[in-house]
Amino acid sequence: MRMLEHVYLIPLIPLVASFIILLAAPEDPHSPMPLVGIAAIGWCLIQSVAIFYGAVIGSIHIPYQMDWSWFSFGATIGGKPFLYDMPIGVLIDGAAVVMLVVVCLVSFLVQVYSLGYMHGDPHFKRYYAYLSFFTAAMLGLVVSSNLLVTFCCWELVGFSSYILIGFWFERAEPAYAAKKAFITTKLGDLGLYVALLLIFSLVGSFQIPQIAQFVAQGYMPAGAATAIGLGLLCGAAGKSAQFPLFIWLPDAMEGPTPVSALIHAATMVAAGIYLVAKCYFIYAASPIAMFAVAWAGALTALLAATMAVVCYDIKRVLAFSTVSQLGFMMCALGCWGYTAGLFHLTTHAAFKALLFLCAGSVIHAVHTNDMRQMGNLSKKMPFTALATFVGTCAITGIPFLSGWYSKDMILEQVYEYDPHLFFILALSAVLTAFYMFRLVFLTFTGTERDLERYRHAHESPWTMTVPLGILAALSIFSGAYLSHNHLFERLVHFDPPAGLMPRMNVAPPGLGGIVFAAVACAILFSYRLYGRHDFRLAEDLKRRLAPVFNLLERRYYLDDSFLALVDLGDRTAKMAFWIDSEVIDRIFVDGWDLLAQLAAQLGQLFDALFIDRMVDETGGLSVSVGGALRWLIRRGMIQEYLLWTAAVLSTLAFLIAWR
Amino acid sequence: MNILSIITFLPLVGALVILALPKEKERSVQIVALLCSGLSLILSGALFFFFNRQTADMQFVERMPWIPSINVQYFLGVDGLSYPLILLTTLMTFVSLIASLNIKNRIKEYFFWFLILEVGMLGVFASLDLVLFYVFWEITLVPMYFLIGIWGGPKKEYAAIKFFLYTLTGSVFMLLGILAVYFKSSPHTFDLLILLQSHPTWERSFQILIFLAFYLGFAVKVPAFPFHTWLPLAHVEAPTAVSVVLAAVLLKMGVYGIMRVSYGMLPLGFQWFLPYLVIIAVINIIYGALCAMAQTDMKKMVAYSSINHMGYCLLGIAGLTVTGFSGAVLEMVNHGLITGALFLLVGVIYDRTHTRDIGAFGGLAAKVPVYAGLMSLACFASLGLPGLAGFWGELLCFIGAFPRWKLYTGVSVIGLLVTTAFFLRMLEKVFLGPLNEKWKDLADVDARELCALLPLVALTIYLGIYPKPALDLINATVGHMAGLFK
Amino acid sequence: MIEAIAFYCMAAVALTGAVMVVTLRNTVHSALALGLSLAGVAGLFACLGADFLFAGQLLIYVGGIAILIIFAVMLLGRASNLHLRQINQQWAAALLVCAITGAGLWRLVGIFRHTSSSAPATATTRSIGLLMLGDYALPFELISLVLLAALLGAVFFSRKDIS
Amino acid sequence: MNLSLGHYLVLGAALFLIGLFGALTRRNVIGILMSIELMFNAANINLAAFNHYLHPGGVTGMTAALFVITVAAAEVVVGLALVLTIYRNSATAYVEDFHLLKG
Repeated sequence: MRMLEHVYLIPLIPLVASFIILLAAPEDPHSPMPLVGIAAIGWCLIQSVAIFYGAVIGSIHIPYQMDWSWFSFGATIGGKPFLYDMPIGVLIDGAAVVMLVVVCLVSFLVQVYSLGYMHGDPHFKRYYAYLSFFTAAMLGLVVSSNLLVTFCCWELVGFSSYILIGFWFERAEPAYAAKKAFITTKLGDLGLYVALLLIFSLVGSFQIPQIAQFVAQGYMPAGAATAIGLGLLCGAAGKSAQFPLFIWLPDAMEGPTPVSALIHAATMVAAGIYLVAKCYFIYAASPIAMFAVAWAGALTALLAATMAVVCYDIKRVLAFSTVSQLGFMMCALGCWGYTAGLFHLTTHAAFKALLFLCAGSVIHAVHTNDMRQMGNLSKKMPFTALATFVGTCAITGIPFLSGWYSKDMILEQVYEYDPHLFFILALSAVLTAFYMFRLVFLTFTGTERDLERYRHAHESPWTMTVPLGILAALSIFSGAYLSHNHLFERLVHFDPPAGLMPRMNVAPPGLGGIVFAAVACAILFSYRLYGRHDFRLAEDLKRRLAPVFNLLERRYYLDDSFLALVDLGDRTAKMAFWIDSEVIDRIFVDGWDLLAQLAAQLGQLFDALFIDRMVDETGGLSVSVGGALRWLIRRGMIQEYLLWTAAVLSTLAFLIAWR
Repeated sequence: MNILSIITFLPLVGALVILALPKEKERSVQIVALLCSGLSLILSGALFFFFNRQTADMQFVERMPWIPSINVQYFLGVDGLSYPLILLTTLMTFVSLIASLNIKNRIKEYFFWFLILEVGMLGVFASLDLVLFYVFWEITLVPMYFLIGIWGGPKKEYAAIKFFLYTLTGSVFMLLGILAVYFKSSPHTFDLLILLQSHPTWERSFQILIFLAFYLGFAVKVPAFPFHTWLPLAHVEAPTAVSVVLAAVLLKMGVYGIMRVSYGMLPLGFQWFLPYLVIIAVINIIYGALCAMAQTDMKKMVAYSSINHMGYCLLGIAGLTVTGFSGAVLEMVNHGLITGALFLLVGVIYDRTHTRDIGAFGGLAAKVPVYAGLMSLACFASLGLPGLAGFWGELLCFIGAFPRWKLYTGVSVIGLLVTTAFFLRMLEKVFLGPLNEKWKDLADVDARELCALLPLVALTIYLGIYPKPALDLINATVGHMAGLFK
Repeated sequence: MIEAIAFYCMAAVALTGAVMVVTLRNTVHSALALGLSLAGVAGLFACLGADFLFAGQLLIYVGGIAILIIFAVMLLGRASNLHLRQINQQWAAALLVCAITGAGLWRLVGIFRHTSSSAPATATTRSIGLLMLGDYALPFELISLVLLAALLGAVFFSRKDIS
Repeated sequence: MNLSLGHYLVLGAALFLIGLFGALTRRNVIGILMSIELMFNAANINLAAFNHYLHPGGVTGMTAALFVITVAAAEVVVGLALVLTIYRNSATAYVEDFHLLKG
């Protein structure tokens, strides 16, 4: 119990570490400062594991909540003004306990791994500062009891993602990718922002328990719940790279690979899933929002899996695979599979981090991302190859590995809720098996296609392989451990309010067996296409299905749509500025001129009429009009000034006299 | 002599001393200017500890007759609405004066006008008599005209005269409004506090008419669409420090006027105008952001982003809730700090490269890491990253406006996206990517610039993490103000 | 009765002269007409019983200024070429302005339409002298300064070597 | 037929208007100067007339008229000197040709 009293230190210590690293020492490729970051996150890891253990054996009572006053501002809810005391605090429930372990563990391993991977980088120290900052923000997101604080941390992890993707900013691509990632997620965040506004305007609080209570007592109108749910989904779709906002994630692979493993595979992209889980009570109150979550997830899972099939960049394949797996989780959440979704999140964190770190190890060895230039690397780096194989088996769902437990749970849950979704997910699972084994075959077996690179390839140093080993062990055993005696389910579960249980189909026995059979076929097919030395069949297939391949390689034209959208924004901006400088400014600046000219025209007209009556024969109308025109536009004439003065004065005199 | 009078007129003393100094003693001129504005800053900072946060009444009041025959008073006082702005004014002026130490020509006149400008700005926020208010309001015009017109860029004359004409036209209407309420009140008075009490006896049509007159005066200053076109030009042509003060303080005078005078004195007129005000706010937010996105000149971009941010203030006010008012005041302070920093930073790079064209740079982060870090921080603060000051003001404005204007608020959230887009694009083009070889000898920020920037950056971070000190100042007053419509 | 006849005669002289001043083409003729008009005004002063003013008008205006102007016109010589228009093109507007002014003045004059005086005219020279050296001593001195300044200015401006 | 103050004032007004018209329309500078003299005279008539009718026995108005005459004399002297100078420099006496005020 005492442990939880200081749980607020878990986000704070990496934060402090980050600032110490950034400010306390000069930039140096061999700076010892990273050890500070590793020590900080190591401490957090120990704490989190202890909390997890305590929660498992029951010595820690969850949910645990603790709040401190932060600041206060006046607010009005339903016409009643009051001083809202904004709290900042921690809320540790089962999901948070699990997430703490996941984040701390992956973060710790990635930081150790980076010692080898980023060795000698000119901004070595700054890299660790950024990583620590990210970890702090992510942990803050996990433990926060206040939805607004969660949102703040949410934005901050986005910011860390921005600076880490753009870490090698000297090249143009990472800079562009960083910007794209931030803006795309921001687009989703708009929905989240509005959802927060809506929540506050209804509930008058950002505290998650209070909002939950508000919903539970039935005060929340169904329409509002739907709107909030959809808004949250928008945010989650941005952060967790769901359809159609997943376009930023493949580009984000421009960042250093450990960053991809930490942020864009294991933790940050899971934040969207976690947010939906955290606000699950709102979805429970709105079937429409729930439905949207399920379908968004299923669509994402399928689309991303198909795109991964044609991709040759090793990191992008993994990125698409991440998107696809996140779709699985989202879909599970949308089918009342709260436990299943978070379970998959947990196991996925382990094996996806593993896969990314393996990819990093490969890239570190051959200095390319392109799988067509690899091949037969298992000879050179057997440990990495083995680890990759383990990860691949886990993600594919080979029985008794971690992925099998969680994926099976999801598929069963989804079948019970809606068989259509089940078929989509099953198809995605089959595709997953295909493209993951394709990755393994292309990279580690067959013939070496680029001899130069092959010759330089080598196994990575121990700082990199040890984290691989730990993650591989976790990928194998964590599923079994967590599902033993329903350990995970006891820890992480959601009790729907009475009378709100949805319709349920009964999953036929042997469902998992059928799916596994299909998966096995996919693996064999993959072996047939890519496992041997010649790829003629694959090339042949590609030629026959050219339009499909083209569509997939262009990523369903979503990137182009994004560019078109940006272009549209640019055009709108240009138009707005044109209006500003050519219309509005003109109206006000040239307006006076215009008015003066108008007056002049009127005067000219008047003169013409006036003179028409008065003019003598010799003068003539034209001369007078011309003269009038001339005196209207001449400048510098004393008598003209005199005339105006006299005119004004005489008019004044006239007005005074005849008042 | 009351503390507020001392704060307000200390810069005037400085200006007079500078006037007496010979032209050649440039160093003494600078020292006197810094000393006086610094003293003013310290005194106004000291008020922070004596300021009563529990009451909505005016504090540190000083009142004496000025022109008794028409009942004009010398009447100063502050509350939670004006005190943060006074603090902002003294801080930003001091910072700007530090930033102006690199002015080379006509130093004596420059600092003289700058101190006079500070007197005007402080007076506007402190005065509680409409005539006094108007006098100070007009006082700010003249120094600004000269500061832009003499020390400005290539089109300085045009910019200065445009600025002058716009604001003058606006304030003429305001004068009409002041006279109208004077003759409407009985007994005739310019006392703002009395006028704030006497509106229930004024009929709606009168309030609407007078509201429009005041609004014209304030809207030009805010600047609210469509009276905003003087702003980008004035900013682009003005010297750095003047831009800082212009964005950080002078724009706030408009919002302050709307909150203090238009809203408090003419609630029925305000209520009538509310639907239009919210539309103007939304236009300011989205249109300002879009215009900023179309810019290639960094300074102009920041100038348009100011229009965008003032839109948040207007939106908060239009929400007519205590949250919205808090948000508007907080946003004023935060925007002052952040945009001040942004203008200073743009000035830094302009001093070195003599260009502000976004496309002319590239990859500077490798060359000037401190500068890049500060600029990124300011940009992210401006686009509303949580943990930096800009976020809270925006959030409270949105929260405040949302219950009444759900659709408009929802639409204006798009402004956040556009703001993000143009700031990130600027960061990408200027600092990231391959280094433009032309700038390979660029120097990082020096000590003087750092001195000017650090207070702003520190406050931005501090208020971003812990906005309580600022909000505590505001809460009581805005709570009282929002009670007007109960 | 005799006063009325005198008034109308003098008025006719003054107005005719004035009209000629502004309408005649030849500037020399204009200047001569000015002298005529000024003399008419002097006569009007006499009608009003302002003897000193009458004398001053004749001496300074008719004898001094009008002659000075004639001299000046003659000095300019070629400038008074007769083939040119002497009235500029804004005459219509000027006429309008004059009409408006006239209308205003008409209204003001109307206030005094029936104000008449029965007081006999007395000699004024002595009173003026006393006033100028008494209450108005300071303006008197100042106006002498003005005259001196004008004199010096005229001399300065009309020096030959000024460029 | 008694003369009233109105008669004199109408006369003064007429003289003034003629002078005003001339000042606004004469192209020759000397013409303008002469027109201005006419306006001075109109004012003097008014002064004298007011003095006579409203303040019989007093001389204040006449004194003022004397001052006006003096100022007019000074003005015409300086004016003519200026005209001569300009004429010597640019050989013109026409107002349109004086562009010194043109921005």
